[in-house]
Amino acid sequence: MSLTTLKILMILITIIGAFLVWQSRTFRIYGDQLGYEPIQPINFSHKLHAGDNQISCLFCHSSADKSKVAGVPPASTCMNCHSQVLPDSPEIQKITAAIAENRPIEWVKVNDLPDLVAFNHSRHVTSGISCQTCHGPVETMERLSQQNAFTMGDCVSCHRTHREVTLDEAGKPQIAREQTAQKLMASTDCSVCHH
Amino acid sequence: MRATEPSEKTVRYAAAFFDNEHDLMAIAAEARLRGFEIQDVFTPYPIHGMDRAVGLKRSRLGWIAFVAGALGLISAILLQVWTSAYDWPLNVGGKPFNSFPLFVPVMFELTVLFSGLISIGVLFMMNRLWIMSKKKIFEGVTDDRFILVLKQEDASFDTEKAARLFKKYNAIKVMEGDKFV
Amino acid sequence: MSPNAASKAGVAEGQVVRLSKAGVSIEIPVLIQPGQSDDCVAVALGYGRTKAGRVASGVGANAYPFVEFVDGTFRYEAEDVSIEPTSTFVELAKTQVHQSAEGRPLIMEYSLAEFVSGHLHEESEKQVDLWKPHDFPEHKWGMVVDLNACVGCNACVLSCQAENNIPVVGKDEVRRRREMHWMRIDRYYDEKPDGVTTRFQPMTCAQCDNASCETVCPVLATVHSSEGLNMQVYNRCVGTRYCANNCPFKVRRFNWFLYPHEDAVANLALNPDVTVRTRGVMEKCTFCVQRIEEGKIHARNEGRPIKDGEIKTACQQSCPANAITFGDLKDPESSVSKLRHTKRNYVLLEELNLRQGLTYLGKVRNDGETVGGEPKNGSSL
Amino acid sequence: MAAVFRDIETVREEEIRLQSEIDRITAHPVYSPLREPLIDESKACSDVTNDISGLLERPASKGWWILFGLSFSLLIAGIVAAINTVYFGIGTWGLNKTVGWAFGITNFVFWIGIGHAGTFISAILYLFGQKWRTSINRSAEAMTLIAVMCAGIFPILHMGRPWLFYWIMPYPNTRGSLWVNFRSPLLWDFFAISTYFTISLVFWYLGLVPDLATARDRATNKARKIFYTVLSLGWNGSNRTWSRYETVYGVLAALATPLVLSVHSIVSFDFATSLVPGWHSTIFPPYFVAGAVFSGFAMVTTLLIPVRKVMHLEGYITVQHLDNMCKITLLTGSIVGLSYLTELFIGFYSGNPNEIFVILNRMGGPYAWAYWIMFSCNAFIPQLFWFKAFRTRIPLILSLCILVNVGMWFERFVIIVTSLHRDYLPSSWAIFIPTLTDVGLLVGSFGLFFTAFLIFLRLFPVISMNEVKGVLHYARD
Repeated sequence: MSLTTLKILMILITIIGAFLVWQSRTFRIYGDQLGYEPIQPINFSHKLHAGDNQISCLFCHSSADKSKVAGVPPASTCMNCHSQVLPDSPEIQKITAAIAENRPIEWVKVNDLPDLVAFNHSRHVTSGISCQTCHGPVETMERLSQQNAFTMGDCVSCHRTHREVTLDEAGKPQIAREQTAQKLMASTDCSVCHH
Repeated sequence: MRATEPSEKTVRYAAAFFDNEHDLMAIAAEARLRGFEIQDVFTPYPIHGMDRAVGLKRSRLGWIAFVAGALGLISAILLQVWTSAYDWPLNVGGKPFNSFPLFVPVMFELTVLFSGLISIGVLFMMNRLWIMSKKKIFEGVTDDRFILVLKQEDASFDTEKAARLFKKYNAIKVMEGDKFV
Repeated sequence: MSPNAASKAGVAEGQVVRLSKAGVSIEIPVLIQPGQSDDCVAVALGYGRTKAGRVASGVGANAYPFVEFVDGTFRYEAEDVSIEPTSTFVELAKTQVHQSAEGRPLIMEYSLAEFVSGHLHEESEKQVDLWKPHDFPEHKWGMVVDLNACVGCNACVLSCQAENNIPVVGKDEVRRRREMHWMRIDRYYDEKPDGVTTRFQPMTCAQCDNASCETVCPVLATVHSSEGLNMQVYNRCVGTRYCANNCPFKVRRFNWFLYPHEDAVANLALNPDVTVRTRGVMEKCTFCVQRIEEGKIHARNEGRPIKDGEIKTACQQSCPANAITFGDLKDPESSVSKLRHTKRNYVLLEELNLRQGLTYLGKVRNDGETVGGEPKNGSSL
Repeated sequence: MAAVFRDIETVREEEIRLQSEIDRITAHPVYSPLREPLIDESKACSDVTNDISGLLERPASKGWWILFGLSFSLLIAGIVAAINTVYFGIGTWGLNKTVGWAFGITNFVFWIGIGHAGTFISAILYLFGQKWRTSINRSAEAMTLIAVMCAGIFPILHMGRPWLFYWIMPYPNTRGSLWVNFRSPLLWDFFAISTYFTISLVFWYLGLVPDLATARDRATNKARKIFYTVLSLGWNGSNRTWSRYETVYGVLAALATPLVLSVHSIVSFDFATSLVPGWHSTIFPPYFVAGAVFSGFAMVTTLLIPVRKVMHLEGYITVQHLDNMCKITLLTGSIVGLSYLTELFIGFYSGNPNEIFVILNRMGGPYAWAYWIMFSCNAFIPQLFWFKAFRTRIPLILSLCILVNVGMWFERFVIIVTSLHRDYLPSSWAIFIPTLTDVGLLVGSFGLFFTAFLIFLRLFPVISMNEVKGVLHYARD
């Protein structure tokens, strides 16, 4: 009797354990923001701009290759085109209004790292890491959502695999290709990000 | 599971109660030598030599403990060397990635832990000691009664002979029953 | 107040005395300062303010009433001031309470003759390692502090405090010996027959290659980088304080409480490149790793190697005497490598074989000696 | 006729052969008649059951409630101090930048040390066949478990961020699988203490199962019946079970013996592997182990003297038991004293100025009073146990043992604080002054210890009945 119960118990434990192992691929830890897709003040479509119209990311996020932060474009950047293109659309009117009132548009930050991590966009963009590596297929998104859990493991595994980046003669980075020029190492030292 | 393990099927038994260990040991020895089949003996405390009297072989638990300890040792070595030197080697205080002498304390602890826990777990399993256990418990066995239980399932059980034997060793009480679980 | 003056006036350290002269009087506690003239008491100006915000208002006593305007100039000395001891005692907030080096060879000093002769200190014995040291493929950061140049002005301490968002913990916590300075200037007095000699030693994390702090951290919150830095990862630290115990230089600082950063305006003064530490974690000098990383990123974005002197630590940048040199020890041409090979270079507590990244240049003291018949003043190096 | 006789003859021969075989099998060892009986001679098995189980069945005495109230109020003080620590931070302790460990780790090492007696008694004395251990091992093991619990609180509480204590366990994680530092003595501590606690717990529980079965069989009240039925795991005293039980008990004793020696050795590595002068010492492991057994035995004696008095167990815990414990205290105390002298000798002999300074600073520095309390309580006072008068007069034993406990607490305090407060650079020298929170935690740990011990006395048989029954006839048959 007791032995039977014991057997049943062990089978149950095995099933539960197998279920947990199976579920672990989609396991979410506390604070994981994967899939975060806030409603923005302006119904801006990355799909339309970056996807259909093939506008380069750096056209708007112009400091991504120069600075720590990629930068959210000011309203005036929008108006470069939209003073001519669809100036009467209600969404564009919001931008016009913001400029008129001299206030910034309150975009909601989607991809965020905790303050204990220092991430430098320029180093990654300059070494030829595409924006989509971390931000996902932005050019297909109507509304932006977080496509990467941004765990330390993600950063570290990338830093481990892309150990060597070489520059070709034009100074353009080529990942993991034998070229001349200088060798650049992606370090896994803690102090690279945590300082 | 060992062959001598009391089976779960119904067994008719005869139990004799004694008030000291010497009578029990002597009757157990004599009953066995006279061809009775001893189901088990029950005592309030472990009695040295009782295994010999009822003809029980040495337990193999010692070996199980040894194997479990070796398992613990190996897992400790693998865990420490793999995490420190292969999975993510980090320069800690200038020491080599595989700082083997510094891994000895944890190796020792895990050896002891595995060995102890597994051997006690096996003990509980082999003796089916667990919370929902529904084993036959004789009255007074946890106080001061020493009990001999003989199997009487087959025809060869000689009731008269058994009664003579019980009397010889001053059995306080004799009882019979079915279904020994 | 000098020790002699204090015993003459019958006051002890921390005792509040009343200084008075012709209707002006202030009450301030005594600090005994070896080396001070016996006939003279020094009072710091600039305290006792009334409108200086929550930090400085009402702190200390105003000594300006003693300043006289005579002959078109301010006279910062006042004569015939009487000192009256009171029965009040104050516990002074000091970052260093033991003033003697106990005869330990912490600060190397050489006479001019020794310096000229070139025999400075015994060449250290060959250190033996039980294992092969790790190599540093790209850089190996190092710092050399010239004790000859250091005047003990504390500019490095302050710039470090500002650069690294180090909390200012206040008088009470300093009294409990919990100041948070990552860098400090150790000061020892030597009583000599002809007076008192004071020695300074700027001290910060020495970034030891065989760091005793790293080995003992259970959670790998402090490990060594591939560039020879002793990294402290605040967000991994659980705060066992074992590393601080095991640090022979006692340069690690623990966040005893949650030092608040609530003032939104004041927070604008924080350095965004440096994490603000929470309660219960250890922190220490990083050789301004945020500047190193920034320098490396600049150089790499431009596809060129880092130039010597391009990366400056905050303490180095603010040192008025250029006593601090920082750079890459892998580069034999860097100024820090060159200084390492001078005779005056020495390693503090070398017997512990910690292999520090921070070394010192010993102090040459010219006590009025003459070399080659010519009297020389000061030291040239 | 002859054939019948011959048959009878054969049967008789057969009987004689059988009888001699039985005698051979059932022969039991002969004990020396010179030995004094371990337990009061008038006790029989059922007396043991009645005496020990009866204690659990009667309502708690007034004395128990008074002691419980006292201990519990100490525990409350400790809980308040712990909440204060966790809520405001370690800054509520008297620590500073130089002295990073003081009361917390002192208490930790002290309690771990106390926890060494139980397993020493149950494992090492078991392997050495010391039958007198049976009267005291149950309570000593319970004391071990409680002391290890008291100790285990401190490494967690002394962390800056105690809620992250699980980071010292190696588990796969999302940080690129950042593991733990297996080179850190604190990690070894974690493994050593958790293993020690686990093994001690199963060891204690294993010994307890037959006695819980006794309590189960005697229980009349329903709640007690369920409690003991669940815990006794259907124990029925079968010889097959006993046989394996004895094997496992032996295995556990054999495992626990090196474990006892290892735990305090590993705790001593916290100090011995560091480079703080006064900590960095190869003598620490044996010295700590001896000190641990020393303080543990003193604590067991301190606890058992009132227990035997109040619970009327003089027949089980005789003066001879106390005498034996005093002898072990004397032995380990002498080892500790010898270690002190060795430490002094090696310190001076090393010629290392830092080492010499630490010794002189301990003897004459700001904490000299602590050093001399430690020296006199641990090295001199136990030497009084050479005299039989001190080993047999109960008030004397009790007072000496309490002094030993005081001395052993100060030993850890001296090692930790006097070494740290003046180390390599005089510029960082500092003084440690305990705060109310520090004292609250120390007092609270005693509160927890006594409260848990008093609960143990009410819930579990205080003396191992099955083992005592086994030695009742010792020296009597």
